[in-house]
Amino acid sequence: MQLNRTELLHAYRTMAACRHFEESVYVNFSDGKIPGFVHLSAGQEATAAGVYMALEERDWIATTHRAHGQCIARGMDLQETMDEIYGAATGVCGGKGGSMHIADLDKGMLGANGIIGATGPLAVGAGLSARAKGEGGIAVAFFGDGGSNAGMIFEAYNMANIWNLPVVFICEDNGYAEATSSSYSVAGTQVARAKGFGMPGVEVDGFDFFAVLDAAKEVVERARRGDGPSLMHIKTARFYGHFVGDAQTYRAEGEVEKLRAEKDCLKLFREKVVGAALLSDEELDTIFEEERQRIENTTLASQAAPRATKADLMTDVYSSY
Amino acid sequence: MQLNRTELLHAYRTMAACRHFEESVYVNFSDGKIPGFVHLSAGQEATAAGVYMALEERDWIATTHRAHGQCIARGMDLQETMDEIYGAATGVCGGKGGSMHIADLDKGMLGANGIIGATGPLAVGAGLSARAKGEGGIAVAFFGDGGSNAGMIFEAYNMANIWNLPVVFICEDNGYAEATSSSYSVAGTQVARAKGFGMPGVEVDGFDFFAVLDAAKEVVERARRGDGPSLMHIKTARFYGHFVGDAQTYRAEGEVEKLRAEKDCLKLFREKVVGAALLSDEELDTIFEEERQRIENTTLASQAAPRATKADLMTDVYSSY
Amino acid sequence: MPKKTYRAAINEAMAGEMRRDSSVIVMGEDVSGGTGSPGEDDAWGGPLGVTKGLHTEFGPTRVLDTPISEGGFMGAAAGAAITGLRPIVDLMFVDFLGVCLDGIFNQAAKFRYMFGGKAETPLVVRTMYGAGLRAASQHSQTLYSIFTHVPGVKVVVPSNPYDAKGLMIQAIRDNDPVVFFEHKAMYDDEGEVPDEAYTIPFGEANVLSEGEDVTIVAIGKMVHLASAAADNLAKDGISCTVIDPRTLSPLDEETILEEVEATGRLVVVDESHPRCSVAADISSIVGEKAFKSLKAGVQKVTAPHCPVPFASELEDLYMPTVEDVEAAVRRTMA
Amino acid sequence: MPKKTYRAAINEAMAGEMRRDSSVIVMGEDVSGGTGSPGEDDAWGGPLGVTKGLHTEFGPTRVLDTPISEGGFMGAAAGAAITGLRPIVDLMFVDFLGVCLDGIFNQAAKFRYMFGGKAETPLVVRTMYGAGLRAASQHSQTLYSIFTHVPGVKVVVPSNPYDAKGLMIQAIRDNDPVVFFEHKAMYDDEGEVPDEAYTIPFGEANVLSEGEDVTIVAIGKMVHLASAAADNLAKDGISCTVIDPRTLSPLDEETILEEVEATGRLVVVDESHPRCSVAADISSIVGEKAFKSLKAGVQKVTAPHCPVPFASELEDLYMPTVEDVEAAVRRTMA
Ligand SMILES: Cc1ncc(C[n+]2csc(CCOP(=O)(O)OP(=O)(O)O)c2C)c(N)n1
Ligand SMILES: Cc1ncc(C[n+]2csc(CCOP(=O)(O)OP(=O)(O)O)c2C)c(N)n1
Ligand SMILES: [Mg+2]
Ligand SMILES: [Mg+2]
Repeated sequence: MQLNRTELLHAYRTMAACRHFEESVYVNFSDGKIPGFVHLSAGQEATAAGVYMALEERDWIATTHRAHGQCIARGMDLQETMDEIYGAATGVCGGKGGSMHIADLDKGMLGANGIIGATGPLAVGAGLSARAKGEGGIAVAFFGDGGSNAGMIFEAYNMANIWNLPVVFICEDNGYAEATSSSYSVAGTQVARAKGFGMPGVEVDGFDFFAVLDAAKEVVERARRGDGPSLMHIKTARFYGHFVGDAQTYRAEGEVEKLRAEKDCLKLFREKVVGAALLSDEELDTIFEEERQRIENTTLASQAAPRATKADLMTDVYSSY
Repeated sequence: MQLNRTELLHAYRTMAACRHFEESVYVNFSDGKIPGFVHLSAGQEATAAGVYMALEERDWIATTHRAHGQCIARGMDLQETMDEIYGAATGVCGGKGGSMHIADLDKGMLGANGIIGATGPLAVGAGLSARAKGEGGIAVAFFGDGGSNAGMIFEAYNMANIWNLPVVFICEDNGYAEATSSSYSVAGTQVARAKGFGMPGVEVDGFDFFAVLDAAKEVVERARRGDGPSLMHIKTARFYGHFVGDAQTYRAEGEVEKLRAEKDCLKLFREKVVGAALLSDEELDTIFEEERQRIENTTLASQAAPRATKADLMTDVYSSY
Repeated sequence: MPKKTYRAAINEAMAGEMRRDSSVIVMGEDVSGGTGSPGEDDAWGGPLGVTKGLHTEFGPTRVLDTPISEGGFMGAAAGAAITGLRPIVDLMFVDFLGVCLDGIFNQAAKFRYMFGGKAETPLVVRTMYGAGLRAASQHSQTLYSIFTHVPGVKVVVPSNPYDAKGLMIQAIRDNDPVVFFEHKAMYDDEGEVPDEAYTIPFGEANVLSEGEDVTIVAIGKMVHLASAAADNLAKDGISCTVIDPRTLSPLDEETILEEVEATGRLVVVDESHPRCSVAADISSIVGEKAFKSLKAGVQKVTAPHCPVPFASELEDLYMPTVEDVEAAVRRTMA
Repeated sequence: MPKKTYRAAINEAMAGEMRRDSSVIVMGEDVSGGTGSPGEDDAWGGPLGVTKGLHTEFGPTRVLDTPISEGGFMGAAAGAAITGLRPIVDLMFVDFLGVCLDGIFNQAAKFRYMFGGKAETPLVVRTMYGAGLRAASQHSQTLYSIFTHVPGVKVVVPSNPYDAKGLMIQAIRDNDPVVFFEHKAMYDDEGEVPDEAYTIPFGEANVLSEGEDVTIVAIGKMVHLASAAADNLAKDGISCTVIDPRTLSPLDEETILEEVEATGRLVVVDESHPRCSVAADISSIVGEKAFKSLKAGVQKVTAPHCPVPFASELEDLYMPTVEDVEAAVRRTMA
């Protein structure tokens, strides 16, 4: 916990923005204002805030379908991000990608991905680019507990290790892949799997922003030093279903309520920093409210944003025709 | 070494047959009498002899492109096996499969496979069948050191473990995948990788028939008891190139000669059993010569065997049209 | 006859066959849903509920939730199929074929041939295809053309609940690998479906209506566009034959050729991208074998040669429409 | 002009571009051959020696032997391509697409579109295709039709050393993903190849000969069959136009249509399985857009709808022959 005030405020602001963003998406998706499928990361904000605080501009990230919070934490334009989820022409991907394929290459964000497991190899490739560039950048691959069983992830582990690449693998384990529990689908442990490839791994409490940040700093620094890849296994939980609309009957009764009460990373952050007298409840409340307002404005703007037209359908298939 | 005379003789006969078979294929391929690509298992006979002695009729095996010896060890008809490699109509697959896809489902042999990594999932499937049948059968997946980096292998590890299937995974590590050394391509160790999935693994000296047999018996028994999958990592070496025609300049000078002199599993077997006065040099010589002769006869017959005709081209695509 | 949804028809086919034959198993991601979880088992029955109830009735050894390892479980299904089981594998979206095509096209599809006719591989791969749900580029593709290209695979695309049930039962009883395409926007479609088991043979097209002027062959969900277009055109005195091939491999060439010989004109409607598509395939077969009967070039109505866009407006533009079909028919009459 | 093999032409193209542009890298199984081994590095240069020498010249950071992890390294190449490198990936046999198609068709091919035009993915996938080497079902397939089906991928099939070099340089400089098909039985073919760099634009067909009676479009190795058939037919007074499209996506429709308009007859020769093939594709395009010019149905010459058999006799029967092409031409004249 060696963060200064500005950093602490920034961390909380990020988590608050993520939370409000997802709640706005939840409400508006449920109201039929957002098309498609959306996968919300509410509950998992400490991952986004903690990991991304350890990253730098020169780094690349390949992430999952559950990426809204990470886009915010990466500093992508909030309006463009929300617009994309609404499929507006002003979205960061012109509305062609949507929630599952939101990307911002200028920010090193290689995209959310609709294909589970694809992020591992993409980050290995970005790691090759980072090494070739020689500017000290690293690459990060996110995947879920479910994604941890995809063959491409292990192939990526192996390649990153034999090539000693500046790659960090992050298994963001929220306990479920859709309706299937990771206690069933994952043989062995994430850390032992990493060790199988000669790679260090660390398990982290994903409800604790500070634990995430500390662990992230370590693995990121290791990669940046040229000491090779590592795995971070973040144990967390989602506050909503797999996608909006999931009735979640596979979860225990009261599971989500209990999580919200006891394992809310925003609350736990607040307890820590207020307890240590680093920040006050009032300033946190102000930030929380500011972000609520900012997301509300963004939401309204997205709903009014211009839409793509016929001229857009057949552009961008190739860069040269 | 609790084998009786008959078993010892059988083991040696199997290895002798494998060796002569591969040498015949080598000569005749080099002479242009065998079409396609052939991958020889000479040097690796202890794997075939040892593992298959631990198996029973009710078991299933999915194996690799380097499978001639294993076909013999499985008791497939020698003539049909050789015929297949020549592409004769009398081959076990009617000449349609060849060396890379030789199979004999009646013997539980699910085939050599041209796709690296495919054997892991196939054995998991056979393990599901074995469990459904409830007759105590098990399934074995072979793959090489190179194959050990294929994502499907890890997916198979995971499935076999979460379902606690009667499956044995065998990494037959001859040190090379084509021209690439396993010291380069494999991060971590095979045994540690298995442990990553909560599965026991054992490294075995693949030049020592008895070591292979003992280890195989243990993992096979474990699977048969219902205690789940295991990994055997057999360290061995091939006496020929990746395929016939490989100039092998990636190998150390004198490497193969040294292997032939010091690590020939037939010679090491002989030293052990003759040293322990279990068998005599003479009877082993006789067997070796008998098998030479048998392979020679088989070879001549394969060269004279009838060939497929136009009528065969379009049959067997579907079982119903 | 009782009315049932497309979803219910497929579910009923699987349940019935599982009752009849204990070697039929179901595997895939969340085909039960809830395995290992603290709440309900059989919580999902697949993301759109098509396998709902099977886990409850047949238990976890016959209805297996799999890890997210399509390459692994597709290969496992192939291995199970040649060793005595009859797996029905759920490949949630056909878009995921990029990680599991091997088990289908190099393994299951080739065993019989490579092994000299000695293997049977009774494998059914159920998979969702098609656009319209705003699921964007990686969850909306129509990829049956890829499977139709591959010998050894049978390809089935039911367009309505009745066919879905009969074709699914046939698929499960068939001894060859079958890829069974379910359009994700059709699950709630209703139709008359008998309670008892029945099969629809592969390679027998369904002729929905017979006309004099133009033949329309349409695949899967596109059949409904074709019928709507035919209805509209009838008002203008243009009478159309509408054919649903039901299976793309084997393809009922005879029926298509006969009907084209009668009308002399053909439009093929296919939700695929145009190049190397089923539309191109049928067009080329007719162009080769019924050339003399053709009064006009065969017209294709397909999706465009671009990925499926997310934005609703763009996806609507992407999808073939009834108007597109009508325009194509009129082009053949021009 | 110096004579060079198809192998040497491709090698030279890669070496030249690697010298010119340090962001070009090569990766694949044994593209060097010998990494970590006690003997020589660059021992193989790929199983058929096409990348031989690159590792020696450019070293291990630009020429990477990969593990047998096609899914992984294809995805890695896609990731490298959108972050500034220009990878040339060796997919040893196109038959292995079943474990790595995702990186090509869902990632590389879709990035640009999904990301609203903001991505460039300069990726070249080199791969061997085709039958004739007795490599049997899983190492002999001709699968470019699958890639041609997918928007966002460019598909190149050079039929001779000159084209191979010019198309490879173009592929490396192109900012879109390109799949480059090399027929494994053509590496020793010789032809005139300039030493200097040159590019052949994509989407420009090569018209090998102009005739009056029949147009033959042939792909890759089949171009030689088409030319041989044209020579034979000339003796009988039948004069053929022979077209090599060189790239299947984009396809030079204009040239094909023009030539068919001139002759009124078309034969397409393609080593693929027939269904949903490039042969079907070109046939259907012509059948739709040049119908009025056609005097006969477009004839396809393809491999049959069965896996590639191992036995030499069967594989020879499997392959399209010069006689098949001649017969098809005669059918259009009947
Ligand atoms: C290759 C592939 N298989 C299946 C899916 C369908 N799918 C989307 S999300 C998901 C669950 C992912 O679980 P996990 O990796 O734990 O991530 P979470 O959703 O929990 O964040 C599945 C199966 C997919 N998108 N891609
Ligand atoms: C998926 C796939 N990738 C690549 C190949 C080409 N290939 C055939 S054998 C081989 C090397 C295999 O090495 P290993 O697994 O160690 O087995 P070994 O040949 O040493 O017995 C390769 C790369 C293949 N057949 N399948
Ligand atoms: Mg999860
Ligand atoms: Mg090896």
